[in-house]
Amino acid sequence: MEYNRMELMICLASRFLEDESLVVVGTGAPCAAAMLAQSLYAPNLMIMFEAGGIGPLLPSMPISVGDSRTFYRALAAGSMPEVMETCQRGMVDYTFLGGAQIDMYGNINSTMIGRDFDRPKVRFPGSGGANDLASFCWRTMMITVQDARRFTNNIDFITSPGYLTGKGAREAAGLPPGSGPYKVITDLCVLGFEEESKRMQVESIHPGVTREQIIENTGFELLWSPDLLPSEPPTAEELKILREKVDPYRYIIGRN
Amino acid sequence: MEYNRMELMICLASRFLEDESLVVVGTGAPCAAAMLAQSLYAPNLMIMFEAGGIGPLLPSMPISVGDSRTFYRALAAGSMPEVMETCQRGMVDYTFLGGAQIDMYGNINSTMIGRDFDRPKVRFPGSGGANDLASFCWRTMMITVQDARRFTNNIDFITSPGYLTGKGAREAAGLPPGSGPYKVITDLCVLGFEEESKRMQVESIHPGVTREQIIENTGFELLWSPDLLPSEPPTAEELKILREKVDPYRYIIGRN
Amino acid sequence: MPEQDFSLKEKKEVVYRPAGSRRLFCNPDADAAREYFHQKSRRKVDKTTTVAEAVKRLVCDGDYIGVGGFGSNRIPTAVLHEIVRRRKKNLGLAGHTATHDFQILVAGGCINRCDAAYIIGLEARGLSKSARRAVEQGEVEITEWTNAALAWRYKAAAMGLSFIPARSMMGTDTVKYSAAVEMECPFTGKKYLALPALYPDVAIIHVHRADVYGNCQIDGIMVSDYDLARAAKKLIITTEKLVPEEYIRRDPERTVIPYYLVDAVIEVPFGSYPGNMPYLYFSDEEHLQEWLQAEQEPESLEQFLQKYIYGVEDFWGYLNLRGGLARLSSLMQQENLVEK
Amino acid sequence: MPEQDFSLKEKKEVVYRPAGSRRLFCNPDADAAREYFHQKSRRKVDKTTTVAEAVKRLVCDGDYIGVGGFGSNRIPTAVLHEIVRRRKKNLGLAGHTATHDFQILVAGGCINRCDAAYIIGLEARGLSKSARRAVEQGEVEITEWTNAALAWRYKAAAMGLSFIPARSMMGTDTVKYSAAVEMECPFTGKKYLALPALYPDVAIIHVHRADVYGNCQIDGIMVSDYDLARAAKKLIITTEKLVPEEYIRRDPERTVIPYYLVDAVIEVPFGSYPGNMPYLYFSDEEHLQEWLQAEQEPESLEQFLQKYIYGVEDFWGYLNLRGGLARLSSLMQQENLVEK
Repeated sequence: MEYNRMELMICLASRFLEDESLVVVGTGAPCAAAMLAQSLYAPNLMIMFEAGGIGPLLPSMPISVGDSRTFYRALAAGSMPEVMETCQRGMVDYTFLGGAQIDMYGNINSTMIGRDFDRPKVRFPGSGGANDLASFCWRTMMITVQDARRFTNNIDFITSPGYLTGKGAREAAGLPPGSGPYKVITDLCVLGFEEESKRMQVESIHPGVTREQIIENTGFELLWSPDLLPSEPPTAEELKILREKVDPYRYIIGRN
Repeated sequence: MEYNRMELMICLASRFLEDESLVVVGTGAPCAAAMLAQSLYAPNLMIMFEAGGIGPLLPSMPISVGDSRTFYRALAAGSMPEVMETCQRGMVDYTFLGGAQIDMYGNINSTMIGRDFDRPKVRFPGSGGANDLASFCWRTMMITVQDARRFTNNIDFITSPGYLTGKGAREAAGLPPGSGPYKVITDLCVLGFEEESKRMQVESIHPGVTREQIIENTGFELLWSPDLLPSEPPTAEELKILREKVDPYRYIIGRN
Repeated sequence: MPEQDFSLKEKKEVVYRPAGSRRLFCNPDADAAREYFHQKSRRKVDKTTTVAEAVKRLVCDGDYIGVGGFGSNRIPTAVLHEIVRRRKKNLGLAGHTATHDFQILVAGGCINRCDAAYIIGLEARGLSKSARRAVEQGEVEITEWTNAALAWRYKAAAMGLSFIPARSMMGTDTVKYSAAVEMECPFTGKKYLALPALYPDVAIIHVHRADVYGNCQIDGIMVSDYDLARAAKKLIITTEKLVPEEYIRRDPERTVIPYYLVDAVIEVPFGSYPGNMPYLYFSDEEHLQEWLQAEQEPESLEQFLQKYIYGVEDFWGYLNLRGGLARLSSLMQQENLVEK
Repeated sequence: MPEQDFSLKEKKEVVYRPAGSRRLFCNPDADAAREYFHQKSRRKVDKTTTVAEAVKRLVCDGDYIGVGGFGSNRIPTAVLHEIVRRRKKNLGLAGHTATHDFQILVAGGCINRCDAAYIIGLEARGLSKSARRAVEQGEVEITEWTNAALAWRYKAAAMGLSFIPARSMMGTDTVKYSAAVEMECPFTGKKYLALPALYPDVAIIHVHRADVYGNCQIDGIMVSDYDLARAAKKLIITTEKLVPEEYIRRDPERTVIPYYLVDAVIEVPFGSYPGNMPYLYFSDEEHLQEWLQAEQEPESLEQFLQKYIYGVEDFWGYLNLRGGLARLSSLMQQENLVEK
């Protein structure tokens, strides 16, 4: 069955979400992955949005993490402090982040390109809640296209913490122990983080993609899992639900 | 017109509450004084209770500061943090406290009699919210019968802060500047606090009471206001409203 | 306008001083709490059970407990009775306006330590003689706080912190017999008190409505229950009424306790009796006076507990002894200001 | 069980270190705020007025403002337009998910400083070119924070504090470009960040229902408005609907903003347009795209502002230009998931 790279990334991401867990998502692909997971793998995965929506029955993809869809027939219409404090308290299992740059420790830049803070070459929105979610949620994931400018150790601004400078660095900085980056799902492969170095490591390679392609599209030296596998392509069932139920208007999967 | 000492104290207290202000009250005489003030002098005095009731239309005297009466047809049914934080923020003008002992600086004991904390001779309930209210509200008042055991500098435990050891002591301890004891209304007189020493000072003497009686019933040396006045007895209107509207079942005024 | 800058410009040495000398009963460490919450089940399953089963499973001897409501209002009486009936021992208690709740647990000899803001008294009703005796004789170890301090200690925990600043208690003996710390504000240099977060082992809250998963609604004042529900490691809910999940979803802004905080849900109509349940029934003042009277002598208290708690199988037995629906119906009329 | 004691036993020297180097725009001192709140009117009088009058009286050049809602949801658009129309200058802004609100104010050249968590972007809709240019060219001085940090800075102020601890931001450049302070917990010795309280000069919040005194109800998520309303010195409320005080008193648990916080109340139906007002109308995505398009060139933006803001007398004029009730009715259908 044919699929595009956005569909592939969403399907792969959805499989990492365990049932009976809590996830804070934003708009777009992460939300689609969580909705797909709810339909297939994790019926009691509970979706939260940082503006206050808790456990909605999402009627469609939200356009803002604070729009009405995010608390449509929800279990609770709470507040931003409520959701953020639930994260800080250690009750939230997963979150998804995005950004313009990511380094080999999973540190993410969504603030600026350039080195002069007062005159950035390019200014992005900044943290929003991303830094908070990356600090507090047990497992942080990222869905992104992979290229060497984006995957770089020459990161201009660390907006949200990955493993900072390696193992133990989060804890030394004062961040809650045990949390951190978990998976990065790209259009080429799935990456995890090697236990000892906390560096990014390729865990599975997507169908039709070569090692060389991955290396070419990464600005830093990658580790390779000893258990390297081919990524399982989307199943017919995943694609059907994604296309018919999760994103029938192709807002997200049409962006390929 | 005849009146008893409880009626006198409530009427006198009610006159100190300015209109368009906020007051946190407990059960009993303070609540009656606030209700009387609302009827006669301060129609937009807003009554709050520490458990969360804000601006109720009190149908009768509450028996608990958290019972249903405290938020009957209220403007808001809030929470204890909400009310306490409103006080800490400096929005609340008045409060009333009670206690077993009070010293010349208006420090109040509602915790214990005795000097061994682990084996108190008599244990009382403790602060409840009294210490918080005394720390935060701009003007703290007290309605109490006066006797030499109760009005003593030999106070066993300072539960709630008055002026501590005198002028500037509250601020030195870290309490918000400008707040503190305002009036003590007893069955013998009305006392304020002298500006320079922050010591208790008689401001008006009730009808039929002598200076000697007041001195006899006070365990410390009192100051006397240069503008010492006779207390104005309850008016017929005050008594009528107090008896017919505020406390028709004489729960409070019957305790004389 | 001048470009004011209120930030701290350079590093500054400061001193933290114990402001009180008493024991801090519970670990305020947010990381220890995070470890617990990490493994806490997020299962959205039917959590309905019985009071007996919930107390057996979730209240362990030695646990530190927090009780919802406000002393004699919206208290989880059925669970408190069961704790006494099962003769739980060495419990710690957050004494944030603990009135009838404290009275019940101390009468049962269940409490050996208490963070006290308001204990022993029943507000305008008088003082509990047996609770007073227990404290005066040192049977309950006390650390002093205030109502706001305990409310904020819950809030610090609900926020996932280990401490929170506050401005009351300072200058008094209350703080000397607390376990607070004196510190200063990093921005203004002003004196502050640091309050330790309070993560109770178990909280017990009575609510108006809950679904079988534990999504709860409360009417009227919240007291400190929003924070208590989030601060507690284990959470037992009793509810006047079970409602379908659909009911909760119809009005999501009314959900104050979401299911993932909750370990057990028990439908207990009139579960706050003899306390006041807002909009439903007023407190039974006659029976609260009967309690205060029974406490005058140890023997009469023992008989009283035998009759109303040990001697009945469950809360229904107690309600029946107290006159059942006829009595409750008159309290409902009182609550709703029905004049007869 | 062992008698554990988690208290601080003796005094301890510690160091407060600036964690960030940027300017702290607002005074976090709780005593300065108390002085303001001491003299703030508690009058319970009819506070209804017009948007023009409220902005004239309550928003001063140089003021630091906080905006309710969430960027493009339940925002007080009518007041934001009026601020632009009156050409207010040198305002500071709390950029706690500031999207369309930021876009409007920056387009009007009203903002010169911003505590930024999320600015410039309109979430899934894209980036505002003029807002981006203003920041890239240094026209808006930025101090970095996160959404939670700003939410907690409001909360610290709402609580009447000058600071509050938090555990995010640490280890990143976000904190280096903030004005937070690194400190340690007095009980656990663990590293914490101290966030300064944020007391805005004026907050503007759009609500579903208010009475003439300012008692307000909000449906759906609260975002940070519970705390913002309490943190702000002056508070302007726009409301979809005025209701009688009796309506408020019927359901007091629904009151999230009591009257004594409020300085002005204005009835502005559809006052959040083109934002999304929960349960009432969805966002006008077409018009938000029109905004983003108009920003491509300074000239087209100027024409756009001329047409929709400077050139109309008030918010009704804007709504009429946008298709009036016909357009609004279709957004109402979208919000309520009516399929056509």
